[in-house]
Parts: sequence; structure tokens; C-alpha cells
Amino acid sequence: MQSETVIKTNQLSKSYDGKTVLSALSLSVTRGELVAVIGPSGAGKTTLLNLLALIEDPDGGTLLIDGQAPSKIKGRKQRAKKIGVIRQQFDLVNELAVIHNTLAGKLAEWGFFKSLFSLVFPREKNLAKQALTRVGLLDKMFTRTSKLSGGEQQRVAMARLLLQKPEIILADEPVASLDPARAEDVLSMLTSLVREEQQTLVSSLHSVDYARKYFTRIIGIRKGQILFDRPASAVTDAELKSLYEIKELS
Amino acid sequence: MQSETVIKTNQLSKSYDGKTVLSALSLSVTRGELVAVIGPSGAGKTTLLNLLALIEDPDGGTLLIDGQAPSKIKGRKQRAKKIGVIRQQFDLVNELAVIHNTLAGKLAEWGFFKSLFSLVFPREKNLAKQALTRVGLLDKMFTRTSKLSGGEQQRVAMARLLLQKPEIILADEPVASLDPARAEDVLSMLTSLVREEQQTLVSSLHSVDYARKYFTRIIGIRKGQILFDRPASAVTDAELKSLYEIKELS
Amino acid sequence: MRKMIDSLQFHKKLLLTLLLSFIFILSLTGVNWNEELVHHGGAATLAQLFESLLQPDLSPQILLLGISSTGITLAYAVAGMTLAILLAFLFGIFASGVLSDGKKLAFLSNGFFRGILGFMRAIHELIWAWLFVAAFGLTPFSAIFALAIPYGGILGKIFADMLNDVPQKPIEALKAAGASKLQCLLYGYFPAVRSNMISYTMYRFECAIRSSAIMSFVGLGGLGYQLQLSLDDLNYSEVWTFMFFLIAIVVLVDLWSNQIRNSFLDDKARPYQGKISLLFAALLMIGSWLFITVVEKASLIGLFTEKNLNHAVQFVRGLMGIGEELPAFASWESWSDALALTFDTFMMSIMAIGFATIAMFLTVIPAASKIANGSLTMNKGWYGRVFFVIVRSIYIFSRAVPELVWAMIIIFIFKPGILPGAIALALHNFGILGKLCAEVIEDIDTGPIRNLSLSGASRSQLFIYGIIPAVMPKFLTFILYRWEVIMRTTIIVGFVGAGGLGQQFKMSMSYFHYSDITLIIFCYLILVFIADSVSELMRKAAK
Amino acid sequence: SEQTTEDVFKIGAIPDQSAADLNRSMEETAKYLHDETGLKVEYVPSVDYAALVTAFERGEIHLAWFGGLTGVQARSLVPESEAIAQRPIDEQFHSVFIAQKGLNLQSLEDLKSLSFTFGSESSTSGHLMPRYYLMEAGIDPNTDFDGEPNFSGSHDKTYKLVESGSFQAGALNEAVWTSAVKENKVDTSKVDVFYTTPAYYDYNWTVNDVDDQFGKGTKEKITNALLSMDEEQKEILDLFFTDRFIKTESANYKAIEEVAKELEIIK
Ligand SMILES: Nc1ncnc2c1ncn2[C@@H]1O[C@H](COP(=O)(O)OP(=O)(O)OP(=O)(O)O)[C@@H](O)[C@H]1O
Ligand SMILES: Nc1ncnc2c1ncn2[C@@H]1O[C@H](COP(=O)(O)OP(=O)(O)OP(=O)(O)O)[C@@H](O)[C@H]1O
Ligand SMILES: [Mg+2]
Ligand SMILES: [Mg+2]
Repeated sequence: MQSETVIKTNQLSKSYDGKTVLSALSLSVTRGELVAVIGPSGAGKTTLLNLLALIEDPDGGTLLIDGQAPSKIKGRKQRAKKIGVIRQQFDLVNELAVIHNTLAGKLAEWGFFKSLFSLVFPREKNLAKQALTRVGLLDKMFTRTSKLSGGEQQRVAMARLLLQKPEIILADEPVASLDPARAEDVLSMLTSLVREEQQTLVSSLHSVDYARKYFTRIIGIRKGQILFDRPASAVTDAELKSLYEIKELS
Repeated sequence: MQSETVIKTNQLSKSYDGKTVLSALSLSVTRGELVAVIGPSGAGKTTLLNLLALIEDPDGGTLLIDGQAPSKIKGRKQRAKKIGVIRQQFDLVNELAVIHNTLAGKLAEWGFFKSLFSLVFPREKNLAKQALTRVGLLDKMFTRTSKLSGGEQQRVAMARLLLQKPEIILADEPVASLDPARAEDVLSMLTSLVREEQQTLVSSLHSVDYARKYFTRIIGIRKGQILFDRPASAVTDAELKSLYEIKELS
Repeated sequence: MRKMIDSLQFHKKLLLTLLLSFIFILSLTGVNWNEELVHHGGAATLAQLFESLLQPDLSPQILLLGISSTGITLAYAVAGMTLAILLAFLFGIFASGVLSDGKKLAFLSNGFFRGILGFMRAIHELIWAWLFVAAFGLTPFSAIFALAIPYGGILGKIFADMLNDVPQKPIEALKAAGASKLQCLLYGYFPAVRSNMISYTMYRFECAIRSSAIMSFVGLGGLGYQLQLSLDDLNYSEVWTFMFFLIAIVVLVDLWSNQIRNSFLDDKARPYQGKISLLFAALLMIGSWLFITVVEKASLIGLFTEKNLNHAVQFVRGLMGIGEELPAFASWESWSDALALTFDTFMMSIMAIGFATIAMFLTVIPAASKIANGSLTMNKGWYGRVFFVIVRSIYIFSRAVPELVWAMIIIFIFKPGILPGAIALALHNFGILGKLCAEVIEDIDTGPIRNLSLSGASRSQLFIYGIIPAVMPKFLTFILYRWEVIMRTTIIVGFVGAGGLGQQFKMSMSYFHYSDITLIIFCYLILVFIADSVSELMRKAAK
Repeated sequence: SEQTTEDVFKIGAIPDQSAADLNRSMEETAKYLHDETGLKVEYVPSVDYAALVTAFERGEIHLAWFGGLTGVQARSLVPESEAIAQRPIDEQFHSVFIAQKGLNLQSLEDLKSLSFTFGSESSTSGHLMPRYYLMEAGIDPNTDFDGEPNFSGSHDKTYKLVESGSFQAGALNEAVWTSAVKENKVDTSKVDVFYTTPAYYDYNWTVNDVDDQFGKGTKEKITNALLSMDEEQKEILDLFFTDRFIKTESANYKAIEEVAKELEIIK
């Protein structure tokens, strides 16, 4: 089970308005890996994660999740079990209380009326409580999500993932614009959760330091192509320099 | 001239709604220094810079700019010559073209009608061109500012400062949420400008690495008080650890 | 205790919704539903109306008449808006307080100017028109002033609010760079509010065209005059022809306003599109004022004659009941009659907003283009687009027709009373509410919705967990805001027999009972005040 | 521009019937008055009874064709104005009550619990006098009908609304009714008269205080022009449903004023 391949892409490519954003990208990720995707702004990190999350379709190449083609797992419940997504703080429903945003991780298993009823009298409250305790937000259970700080919102998103329990977690810049202390807090929580639950994590990051500290493998992307892909400890400063190098000033 | 004191505070304090945000803060800055202010979120960095910029008034203590009390330099023109402020990208008027945001550095010298007229037919265009050439944005002169990337916006703000030519530049997290390459680009440009023009720079920062790399002196603030204040090279890891340490989780 | 507050907070919205529904149901009991509400011939009239809808009178003579009266209506609307914009600009800046310095003084002057703006918009344009006609006579300026004042009031208020909401950081940065207050206005505030202000002004311009059309009710010409004549002759085919003219200009203005909005978003199109729009607006304004001063020979100075002054004085004396033995506002009997009518009018407004809201909720989902093309729910289907076109057309149609004209038609079908008034108000506001709310759904932030869908939510679950919580606060704001507008308009639908204070107002006008009118306007101002404060309170509570 | 607007002699009429008919008759009258008096005469249409009275009060209308009540209102607002001419039928004017045929109404009392429409609220023959006779017959129009009474706005609209079935019964000017029947504008198999009121004074030409503005003797010239209409002006007179105009005076309308006071329309 340990060396099972959960994500495999072959010659994946994507372009917007005729402009190639990802070209011929091949990689494979094994269960339990913690992969950081780094690279300059506009390199294609978000695009890659969107393709892996099946949010967008590639223009060319193949993608296999758990050995299956995406078309086979497009049913919402099945997909929710396989893949979970976490992004910057913007992705929670601001107007709902924390508990509902957490319980949203259960929507795939609930029918319509159960979910409607739950908006008034929350269902499976114990599960939500456990998850919120885990991320240290039990006392904010009934607070409106919009009132939380950025770091707290990020932790709510994690609580949702705890309920959803996907096999693969895809995170897009989960700690951008958090201060260093919160950022480390969030990253260490995220990576230890993934380790415990035997999940797999692929995350884009802006900070090289964090990538080295919390992840097992680093993929450097520049202009839609993989520049390097190796264990976190083996990445050299020269590689990093060429990754972020600016050719012209503007 | 070299060792002249340009900023001197004595027992400066400030509180909001009865909560003390800065307490008894004393420091002095000499002309030509590059000072980084670091510390965890909520430490009071922004508050300190706002006080130095005369945007807010302290509740207690004294502040001298160039040996003068703030009340003596509250005239807008004089103040603009003494102090310039630069912050994250929120500081430009998004809807204006780049050239107008740049020329805003001249408003202190212009009358009402000249400024009105300039909105239609830009005045002193050559100065603006020079400044924008300097920051590498000449080709974006007539672009709407909101369309620029974060790093480009930051450079527009710098072009404005080039026209304003203040003696002291106060920067509040000038590179937060820029990718590493842009961040270094912006910081190196800012610090070299300040060196050339014999100005003084005080900047808050989230990143310790940048503080060490680009500044001559680092002040660590925690809970409204100075934890350490020394040359950039002399700051120890132990000091940094205690600066950012988190007491409880939430 | 803490827990109770939390759970109150938690269920606050639910409670508020229940409360509002309860008030609406209460208002329905004001109508005697057992009685037959429709005339015996109501159904027949409705059939005739529909029949002639399909065969409007397209004879060249009527079309020419339509074009010329559309011109008049447009000219009055444009001229009125010109003044309104000037007023709004001036008062708006002062009311926002962005120019003032000292805190206490600023507070006073803001309050003062906000008060003026509030008074300007509290009174409906038709009442202003009637007051001006009484003072200046039947000159185009009566219509223009009548439009300029309330529209100046509402534009000024919105303008002031927008200025207050401008992010302060860029402004602080400008100040730090040495800009004076006026320079901050030029370089900071104006650019920031420009696009919102222009699109709101365009929306108001559309409303002003409708208001200008109904100025005929105090004897001023235009499309409304022709509509009224055709309705008096029960010539429905002609009625529809004129109605289509009205719809056509509303649609054109809507298209133009979209054009402008897009030109702000798209940089490449901006330079020439923006300039063309600006040029066109300038031509419209110049053309309208030329038309009014040259063709209609109206002269502004001519208004201020001694004769007009005498009339105005006479008129005000009448309103104040001078020379009357027992002015209406001094008589207990008149008060109790007026208060009963005030209550009816209040109920009419609640019923109207209730009907409009229900109809909006039933239609708004297919009316949002993001849902129609499936980009929000990731579910595509051709039927979405068909529904979209149909519902949007209904919205345009129902909002293009002024409340007053709806009332004139509805009164043929329903018996006089508050119900026809409520229905007429609901018909018009349903179109506006639908459009606004559909746009809210279109502007919704897609991130959270997409993420919910990624955690496995179905389409219907997306609605209750993602879309509804996100749009409800805005919906509530719009509904309450429309309610305020409806309250101001209740008096107008009463003019044509649709019940309430307005009907009494028309009677008193016909009989020249001026002190009765004072009493009615007073009651009406109370209603407007109540509506404004209640809606303000509820908006705060819902936050 | 002041000069030219002042010089136009403006005439108006209460909009109590089909606007198209009214336009024709008043345009013709304006032409005739111009030929007779040499004044520049113009017809100013009006959409509302009260609006005409207001315009008359302001001196913007110099000669108006008023109903009984509007005439009384206008003359009380402009004391110098006076009623100068009327049609022979206006000495002996009647209102008719009409109802849908199938209802078989016999008297005013039968109107109880039916839906009912008046004409304009300012109309003498379409509202004031019918209301008066209804009260006499013991019917309170505010409470005894099916719902509140409607105000259609004009006589033509009243019979059209009853014919189309929108209202079960209504009251209007006898002259308008007779001509509608004659010209087949109304289907008498659907709607017919079941009651005619006693006689009262109605319509009249009222002239404003014009001698100041247009020169001494203008009032007289206008009066004479109206009174001297005959066969030659048949076209115009037909539109007014008469063969000539006769002299009248303000005092003839005292009774109307009394009724209006009793109904609290005039205070
Ligand atoms: N929907 C889209 N339409 C057109 N171009 C797009 C779209 N999405 C992304 N792009 C372009 O594709 C390129 C890669 O974008 P992407 O968001 O993947 O970069 P990124 O690596 O995530 O950068 P950042 O670090 O700034 O988030 C950019 O040049 C971007 O402008
Ligand atoms: N206008 C204000 N009213 C009330 N409290 C304020 C106000 N401005 C700042 N504070 C509080 O003062 C404290 C210090 O704020 P400040 O913005 O100076 O922190 P900072 O060091 O800049 O933090 P960050 O790194 O997050 O920007 C915070 O607890 C903040 O909540
Ligand atoms: Mg990205
Ligand atoms: Mg800060």
C-alpha cells in the first residue's frame, strides 16, 4: 500500500486564449507523499492544481487518479471521497456559522432535506465538535465565518477536510498572507493530519523555506514546465536561483 | 550630516479602546539608516509607523522629526517634503492611470487648477517619465493602475516617492504577498534609492531573511514593546524565536 | 446567557424572516377575500387587454404622435437629471463630510446636508410637480424642477454614501504625499466612485424617464398624456403602442448603461467608447435644454414674476389653512379619517412588497445568467437559456411600465380599494427587484460555491449552503429599499382610484381643499419616515 | 417672448368626454372666435378638471367651458370672472343612471350592493348631482355599493365601463348619453337608462377678467360672438349637441353651490 501511485499525469498540457500555460507535464505522486509545488508568479501552479482537482479539463495528455481516468470518478460523492481542496481564506461561505462550513464536508453523504434541516438544527454535531476541537476552534462553533481571522478561517477549511476525509488533499497557497507564526502553525497542522490519516498532499507555495521544512518532495515549475523534481533535502540554491530568476525588469 | 538624528521618540504610547498597543517606546534613527521593524501580527508595527508618519497622534510621550515637534510641520507641503509613506498595494488609486498616481507625488507643490487640468493633460510629464523609466514601467504609463501586478504597483508607489523626494521614507510591509522574486526586486530597488538619495528608511517586514539581507538595523517589537534593537548582523536566532513564539494555539 | 445570545445570533436571520412573513400575512387580512374582488367584467376587460396587446395600433399617425411625445418625455427627463446631478454633486460632497475637518463641525454639517437630501427625496416627484404647477403654472420647468429635487436627493445620498465608503488607505497615501482636501477629491475620491456613480446615475435616468412620462397627471405633456387619453377612450390598441415606446426607451437606456459599465471594465474599448458615451450624453443634455427653451419657449426668469409670487403666497396660505374656520389639521374628525387611510396605505405598501418579493423569488433563479449558462452550478442545459430570456423580458416589461399606468389598467379589473393599488405597485417593483437580485446572484463570489461542490455538495445543496446564505443579506437590503420607494409611491397610485391616502389627495385637489392636503402630506411624510427608519433598523439587524 | 404669449387668447374645456371629440369642437371654436374678434385664439387641452380650474385661476385660460360645479369653483377663485353663455339644455339639465340590462333595475334604491361608477369627481352631471339624488333616495354612495364607488374620469368612459361589464351601474350626463345612443357608440341591448334626475343648471362658458389684458370690451365681444352662433356654425354647435348658445349669469348657479356645500365639496 505504501508505494501505491495515486496521481499520474502524462504529457499534460493546458492553454488559455491560445497562450500555453502548462506544456507536456508528466509526474506521479505516491500515497503518503507531501509534495510542494513552487515557482514564480504565473508559472502555472494554480492551473496544475485545478487540473488535478478535476476543476478544469486538460487540453492534452492523460491524468489518472488512483489508476482511474477522471471521467470514471466524476460523480460528486465519489470525487469528494477521493479529492479535497483547500485554498486561501476566500473559499468558505462567509455568511454561514463555522459549524455549517465544517459540516459542509458531510454534504456528499447527506440528502437534501437532511442538509436543509441541519441549517437550523445542526446534524452530526459531535463529528463537527471533534473536528473543531482538533483545530482549536470549538469555542467559535456558532460564530459567523466572516468574523474569523485569516488563520482561523484556514483552520475551519481544515476542519471541513477532516469530515470529508479525502484521499488526496490539494492545497493552493494555503498560507499566503498569513504571518510567519500562523503560517507555520497551519502548515504543521496540515502536514501532520495528512501523515496520520495516510493521505497525500500536493500544495503550491510561495516560500521555499516552508517547502523545505514541511514537505518531503519539491517540484519547481517555471513557464508551465517542470524545472526540477526531487526530495526536499536535495534541492540546491542554484536551482532555486534559476527558478525565480527575472530576465528583464518589467 | 551623517550622524544627524532624524527621528527621535521618547516614551511613545498609544492605545485603542483602552487596550494598550504601544507602551513607552523610545528609539532614535540617524540619517541614512535602513531600519527594519519586525514582530508578530498585532505587535504594533503598523501603529508605530502611523505615529512616525504623523497619520495618528500618540496618547503619550514625545516625537521629534528632524528635531522639530510634529505640530511645527503639520503643513501639508512641508510634511510631504519630510516624510513619504509606502505600503502594500492598497495605497494607489486603482482607477487612475499609472502616470496620475505617479504625479500625485507633486500635488503638494501644485494648486487646485493645475491638478485638475493635469488629470486631462498631464503636467510635468518629463519628470513622471524619468521616474517611471527608473522603476522600469515607462511602457505602462497610461495603463489603469488596477491592471498592474502587485510588484508593478509597488514600483509605481516608488515612482511617486521619487517625485515627492521626502527625507524619510516609512514603509509598512512593502513586500507582503509578493512572490520571492518580486519581493527581492522591490526591496533592493527601494534600499538602493534610499542610499543614493541620502534618505532614511524605516520599514516593517514579515520576513526575517529580508530584514537581515537589506537593512542595516533591526528592531524587534512584541506586544507594543521593543524586544531588541541592534545591527542587522547581530540579531540572534534565539531572539527571533522568542519574538515570534506563540503562547496558546488560538 | 452567553449561550442564549449565541443561539439568538445563530437564529437571527430565521427569526427575522419569520417576522417579516408574519407582517405580510397580517396585511393580507386587511382585504376581504370572501368578497369577489374582481369586477363582473374584469375577466372580459383582461381579455380585451391581451387581445389588443397582440395588435397594437401601428398607424403612421399614432406612431408619429408616439415619437414626438417620447421626445418631450425624454427632454424633460434629461433636463431634470441635469439639474439633479448638479444638486447631488454639491450636496453629496458636503453630506459626505470628506471636505470638512473639525470633527464636531463636520458632524453638524453632514447631518444638515443629509437632512436636506432626505427631505428632497421624501416627497414623490408627482407631488413636487403638483406643488410647482400651483406656484409656477404649466411650464416645462414645473416638470423639470419636480424631477430634479427628488432625484437630486436620492443621487446625492447615494453619492455621499459612496464617498464615505471609499477605501481610506489610498487617500491617506495621497495626503502623505502632500495633497490638499480638494486634490484628494480629484485624485482619490472621484476616480474611486466614478464607475459606480455613473452606473447608478444611468439607472436613475431610466427611472426619471418613467417619472417624466407620468408628469401628465398634473397637466404636463409627453407620453403619459397620450397614454392617459387613450386609456380614457378605452382604446387599448393605442395604449399598447405608447407603452411599447416607453419600453423601447427604457431598453435603450439599459443597453447604453451596460455599454458604459463594460467600457469601464475593458481597458481596450475604453478610450473611444467612453468618449462616445460622454459626447452623446452632452448632446442629449444640450438638445433637451434647447428644445425646452427654444421650442417650448420656457424661460427661467419668466417664472419669477410678481403674479407667480402672488399665486405661490395664495397657495401656501391655502395649505396653512389661513382664512379657514376649521382647517383640516385642527379637526379631530379629519385626523381620524386621515389616520385610517394612513393605515390602509401602510397595509397597501406591505402587501405590494410581499407580492413583489414572492414573484421575484419564484423567478430569480433562471434569471441569473450564471445559473442559466451553468457556470455557477457546473450544470449546463439549453432550457436554462430559454428561461433566462423569457424571465428577463418579463422583468423589463413589468418595470418599464410606471406604477401609475399599471394602476390605471388594474383598476379596470379589480374593484377600487387597496388591493389594486398593491398589485400595481407589486407589478412594477417585481421587475426592478428581479433585475437587481438576479445581478446579485451573478456577482456572487464563485470560490466558496466551487469549493462546496468539491466537497461533494449536490445542486440543491449548493443553493441552500452556498448561494442563499451569500445572497440573502443583499436581497433583504434591496427588498427593504424597494419598500421605502413603494411607500413614497403609494400616494401616486391612489390618484387613479387605487385606494389609500392618494385617492383622498386627488379628491381634495379636485375640491381645492388645501388644508386637507396639508394634513394628507403630513400623514404621508410620517409613513415615509416610518418606512425609512424601520428598514434602516432591519438592515442593521440582519448584518 | 413675453409679448407674444400674453397676446394669445387661450380657451379651455373640462375633459368630460372623449378627447378626440373635444379637441375637434374646441379647435373649431377657437377658429370661429378668431374670425369674429380678431384675437389670436388658441385651444389648450387639459387632462384633468381641477387642472383647468387651476389654470383659469392663474389667468392662463381666458375662456373656459365649465361644468356646473367647476364653474362655481372657478368663479369663487376668480371673483371678477362670470358665466356668460350656456346651451338651452343647460337650463334644464339632467343626469341619467344607467345599468346593465339583465339587472332589471327600476329605481335608485335597487342600486344597493351593486358596483357603481361616477364620472370625474369634479363633474356636476357625472358626480355631484347623481350623488345628491342618491343621498335623497337614502343611499350612501360611500357604504352602500359593492365596494367603494369608482371615478371613471369622463362620461364616455362611464358608459363604456358599464357596457364592458367592468361596473354594473353608473351615472352620466344626459346629453352625452343621448348622442352616444344616436351615433350607435353604445349597445343599448347591454346597457340602458333606468332613472333620469330632475332638472338643474349645468354647463356654461365662463370668461376670465380679460378686459385689462386684451382691451376694454373684449368680454362683450366674446359674449356676442358666442351668442350669435347660428346655422352657419352648425358644425361647431353640433359638436356641443345644441343649435345655439343663450345668455346666462353666475347667479343661475346658486343652487349647485348649495348642493356642493351640503355635500361638503365646497366648504
Ligand atoms: N482563466 C484564465 N484565462 C486566461 N489566462 C489564465 C487563466 N487562468 C490563468 N491564466 C494565465 O495562466 C498563467 C498561469 O496562471 P496560474 O494562476 O496557474 O499561475 P500561478 O503559478 O498560480 O501564479 P501565482 O503564483 O501568481 O498564483 C498566467 O499567465 C495567467 O495569466
Ligand atoms: N483603529 C484601531 N482600533 C482598535 N484597535 C486597533 C486599531 N488599529 C490597530 N488596533 C489593534 O492594535 C494592535 C496592533 O495593531 P497593528 O496594526 O499595529 O499591528 P501590526 O504589528 O501591524 O500587525 P500585522 O503584522 O498583522 O500588520 C492590534 O491588536 C490591533 O487589533
Ligand atoms: Mg496561483
Ligand atoms: Mg500591520
